[in-house]
Amino acid sequence: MEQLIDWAFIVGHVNYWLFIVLMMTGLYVVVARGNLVKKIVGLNIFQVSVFMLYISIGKITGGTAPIFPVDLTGHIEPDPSIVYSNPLPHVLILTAIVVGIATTSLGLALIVRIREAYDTIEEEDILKIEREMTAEDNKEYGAAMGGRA
Amino acid sequence: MIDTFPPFLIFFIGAAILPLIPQGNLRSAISLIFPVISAWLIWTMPEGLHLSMAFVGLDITLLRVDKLATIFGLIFSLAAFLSLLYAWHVRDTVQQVAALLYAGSAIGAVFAGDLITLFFFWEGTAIASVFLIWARGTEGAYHTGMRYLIMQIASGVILIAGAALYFRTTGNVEFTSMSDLFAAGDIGTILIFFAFGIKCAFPLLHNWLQDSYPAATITGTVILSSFTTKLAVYSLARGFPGTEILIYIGAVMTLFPIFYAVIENDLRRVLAYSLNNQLGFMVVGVGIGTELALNGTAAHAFAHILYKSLLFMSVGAVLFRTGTAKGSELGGLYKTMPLTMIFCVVGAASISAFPLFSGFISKSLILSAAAHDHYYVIWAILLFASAGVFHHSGIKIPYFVFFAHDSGLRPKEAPWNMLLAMGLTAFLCIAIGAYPAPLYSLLPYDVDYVPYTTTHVITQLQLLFFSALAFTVLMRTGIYPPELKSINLDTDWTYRKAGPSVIHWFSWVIGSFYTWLTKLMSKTTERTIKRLYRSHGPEGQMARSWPTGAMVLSIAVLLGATLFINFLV
Amino acid sequence: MAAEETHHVAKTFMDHLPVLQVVIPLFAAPIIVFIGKRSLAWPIAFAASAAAFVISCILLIQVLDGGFISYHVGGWAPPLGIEYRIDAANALVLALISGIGTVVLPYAYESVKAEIPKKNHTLFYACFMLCFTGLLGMVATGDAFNVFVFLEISSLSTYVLVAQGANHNKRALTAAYDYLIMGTIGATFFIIGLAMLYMATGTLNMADLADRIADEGTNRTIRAAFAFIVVGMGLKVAIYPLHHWLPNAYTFAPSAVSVFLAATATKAAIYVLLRFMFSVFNPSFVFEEWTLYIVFIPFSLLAMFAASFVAVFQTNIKRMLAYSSIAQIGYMLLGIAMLNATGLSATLVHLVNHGVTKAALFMGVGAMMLYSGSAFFNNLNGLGRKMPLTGAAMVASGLSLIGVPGTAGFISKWVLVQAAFENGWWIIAIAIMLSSLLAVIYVWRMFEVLYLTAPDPQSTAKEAPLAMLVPMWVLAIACIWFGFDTELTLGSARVAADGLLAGSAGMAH
Amino acid sequence: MAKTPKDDPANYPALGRWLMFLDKKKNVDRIVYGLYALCTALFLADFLYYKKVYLDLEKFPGFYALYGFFMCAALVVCAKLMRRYLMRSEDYYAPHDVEAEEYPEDGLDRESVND
Repeated sequence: MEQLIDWAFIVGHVNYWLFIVLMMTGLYVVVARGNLVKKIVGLNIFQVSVFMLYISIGKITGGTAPIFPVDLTGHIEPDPSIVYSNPLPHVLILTAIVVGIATTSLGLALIVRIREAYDTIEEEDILKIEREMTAEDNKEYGAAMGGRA
Repeated sequence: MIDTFPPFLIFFIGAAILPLIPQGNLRSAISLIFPVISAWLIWTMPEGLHLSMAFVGLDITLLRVDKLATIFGLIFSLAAFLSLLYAWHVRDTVQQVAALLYAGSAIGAVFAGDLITLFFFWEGTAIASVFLIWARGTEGAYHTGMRYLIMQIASGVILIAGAALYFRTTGNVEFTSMSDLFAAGDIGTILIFFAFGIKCAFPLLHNWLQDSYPAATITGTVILSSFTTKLAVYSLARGFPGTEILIYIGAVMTLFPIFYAVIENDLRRVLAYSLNNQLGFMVVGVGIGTELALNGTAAHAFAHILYKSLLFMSVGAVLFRTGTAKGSELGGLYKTMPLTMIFCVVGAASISAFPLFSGFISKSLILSAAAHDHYYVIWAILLFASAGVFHHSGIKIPYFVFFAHDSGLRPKEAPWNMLLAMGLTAFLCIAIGAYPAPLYSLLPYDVDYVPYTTTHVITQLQLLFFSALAFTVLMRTGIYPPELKSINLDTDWTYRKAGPSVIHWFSWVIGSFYTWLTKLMSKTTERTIKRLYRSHGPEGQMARSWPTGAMVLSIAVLLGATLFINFLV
Repeated sequence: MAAEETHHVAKTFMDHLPVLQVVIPLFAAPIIVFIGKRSLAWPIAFAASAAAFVISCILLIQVLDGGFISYHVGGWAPPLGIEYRIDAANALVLALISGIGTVVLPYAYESVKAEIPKKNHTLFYACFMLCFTGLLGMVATGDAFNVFVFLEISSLSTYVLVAQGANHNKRALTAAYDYLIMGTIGATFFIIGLAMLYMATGTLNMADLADRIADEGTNRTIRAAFAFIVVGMGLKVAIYPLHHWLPNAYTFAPSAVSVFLAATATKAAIYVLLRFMFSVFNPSFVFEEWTLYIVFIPFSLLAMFAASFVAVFQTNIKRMLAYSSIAQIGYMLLGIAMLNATGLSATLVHLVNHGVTKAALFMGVGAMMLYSGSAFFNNLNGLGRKMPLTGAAMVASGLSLIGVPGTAGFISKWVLVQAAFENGWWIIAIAIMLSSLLAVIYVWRMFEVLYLTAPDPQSTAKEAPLAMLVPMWVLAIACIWFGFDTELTLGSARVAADGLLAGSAGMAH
Repeated sequence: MAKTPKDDPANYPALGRWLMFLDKKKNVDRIVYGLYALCTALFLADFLYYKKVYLDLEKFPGFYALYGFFMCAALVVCAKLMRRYLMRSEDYYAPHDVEAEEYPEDGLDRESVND
């Protein structure tokens, strides 16, 4: 390769780069943010990156919407010169989008319940409460088991 | 169909229906039926392989009938009958069911045509028999039972491991002679040998026997003494005939227990040691492996089960009436328990191989086989062991229980069922000794051995009476060690004392090292310790729920690793 | 339901079975919600799951000779249309899932009454049906994307089911939340993998994928796809470092849900993993072998020991069982990593045996929790004596968990050890035995608590209700039964393993 | 020895009463002398018949007799020496070890001792 940087390769794969950036951003938010809602947001970004990946791979250069021209009688006239985009990934990702919405809403509903139960949606506080619960259980029930095994 | 009905199933069916019958004489009577049916089934079963099937891709044969299996099956049924008669008075469902399951498993193992079936029954005998120990209900019996169970289960685990390897080598699990493979150093067969060895109480593996038999209930000991070790002898005779190392193992087995038996105070333990010694004779017979020797092993096992049960029964009857089986606390019982005394003497005469008693016509087969194959040193050891047996089982047991100094105990004679069981057994001991032809006809190979020759009778009498002379002289001169309230160390010391103390020592060393280390660390950084506690404490890292982020991170890391591997190769 | 036109001239009811067993519970869920009557919810759910069980049994019998059934949904021929493809491997898993579902429902009837507020009962059963549908669907389908859809159906409903435990302990909520985040990421990884496969081959039908990958050989896209799919599905399987969602989810979920999840959820995921590794990708690919050797073996060994040790030290019996599940999953992955027919059949047979065993154990704990209120060992003291039948069922299944001969657990471990020997992996075989010893310790602790400690004098415990006892004993007897009669489990597992190892050839049309 | 009804020889079984002659020192001595005589006779018998044996060693007159006597004596002496090293109190392993425990009362049928 004579060039140090293959610009054509980079520009030609821009949809993949964006996908990777979005995916990493999403994952990072899930990992780094302690707020449960923010985690859900991160998860959303992560999922959206996948939607983008799917949509972009269905696209064919110069392709048009995959709708066959139909004349008034309903007869299909296929024209081999027309290039169509691949509809399948788009259809698939519709399903994934629905799944994503369901996940988000369920996650948010859970957060509401967690807020009611723990009075916080900061993961650190929740973990602290849970550790205290574990420690209490351990104090109450641990002794009997400690001596054995 | 009926002629191939597996005899062990009779016992299992019996164990299932026995608890449904009201406790009492009726139940005891019904329990006696099962060994009779089993013996009849065994007697009528045609030779050959029956009930073969495929299991997990292995060829399994539930019933393999030949003469070697039949003689063991018959004596096991007979022993079960006598023991159950002896235990007529017992009103404990656990013991009754355990006894039937135990006898059934032993008989099932004897007829097992493959190692997998053998394994199932092998463990069956272990699990069923431990309840006979636990049934005594004391804390000591519980711990002893645990130790016994561990040894027995270990033997089974080793057996199944060996069977798996054997299957890898040969492609089948047929239970047949493995002597050639063993001689070639095949690891699977060595494991199987070892498993048999544990159950057969090889030297250094023997201690479970002396540990557990005296701990069981009165009737439990009688039942225990019949099956487990003889099953092991059968397995050795089946799997390793003619394996030379067995001769030396057997010789050592005959030898060392007699020393222990002389100084042991608990008479049931004395009998356990002499049981070990008698097993040695059989193991030597298996090791020689000639037709004469294997006949000797089978005949000796047959005779041995009877007279050993008889001895355990008579000591058990004394224990039943007096609450002790210690030589130091017994004596002079002949006045009130004369019948028990006579039966005990019959058992003693049989184990000592007096002419006209059963030991005489079985033990001599093995001694002759040893001499015939030019194992002179072994022969001399066996001869010494025979004299020694007479010494501790033949003289010591009856003498210290029924004669010696008067202990002042005046117990009632044993109950009728015990007397009947002992009487029947004693009758069989004498009948076999006086007229050995029927027993010889049961043996796996044809017999052309004549036990009653002038030379044999006179030399045997010389050996025995001069041993008695030695006893008398030593007794009268006061050299003979008195019966003392004590126990003697045996190999169980290694795991009951040495093991724990070594572990204690180690834990002390490691513990103090750890304390030293933590102290050192606390001096350097208190923070490190806090962190250590947090990760290793009761709510330690391994068991704690991770924050979600950390979980996700672990996914990412694993994905990275997998991708890396995939692109690398 | 339109039928496929070309292959079958006359469509009979029997021909629709592959799809019916997924569709019946799928429709049961909305029906339960629309009818909305609490009294009818349970009967409908039970009828649907029983129907699914019957269908899966019929299917299993049909494919036991090593053949397969291909069903074209909506009459669209594959690879474009969605195909349901039943062979011995997934018929076995289908039978397990639908069987456990059918057995769990009678149990749930009592346990749900005790643990979940009345107003939620209808929705609980609807969710249960959805979860059931999802698991059946992801196993039955032959279309890779369809796997994802059903995976999400089952996962979403599982999160809801786990969260129902909040009534009892609020930590169920965070457990469900964690599970949701992890599950979504796993599933998303899985569809990223699918996207890559689609990019490389242009198809999503598994059989077609297999053919094309076999034709084209490997490239980076396919390798990356493999990694994403393995890790994504591995998360659902709870492969060792990805297991952190599992203990909390199993511990805090309602008893009936714990039973169902422990017996089926991870098992269905393992099946999908198997399907992709052996049918779609070719196991002779070097990268796949290396992934198995470098990732699977160390982690499954780690799981077998680390998780078992954690189980030994637990104070809560449900948590102990959860960690033991992680360890047992280690065995199954090990069987896969052996890459031979014996190992694969060990995995499949352990999948069924462990499912049955764990379900019985969780049922026993759930029944005891009715009286003890918690699953901490201290609160279960002596309950085995007060609830003899429940206790006995737990002993039987506990022995199976250890792998005592004569129980189902022994069969799978025996086959697994045989597989290790076949490869000459002595150390692995020894490791399997050693880790079984750890199982002895934690199961023994359970026995000790149940039988050898004195019961609390104030305890009001009595024998569990019949509706709980019968399912428990059905499973406990199955634990013993499968230890002796191995024709059904090991037999079909062998057929299935041979089919899977035949690779893409087994998927050919 | 306490003279309780149970100790009364009249209450012994007939066989036991008959065996009471063993209580007398004189009778025991007689038995012992009988044993000496029997041993001498057996020793001498070795010269009176054709010994059919495998080993030359066995042909030695009175081989079995001497072997039996000396080996047994050696056995007892060795065992007695072993006691020095092996003997421990009954509580050696544990205070409730099997040997040290009384036999459980309910496992006994002792009515004859106490009444």
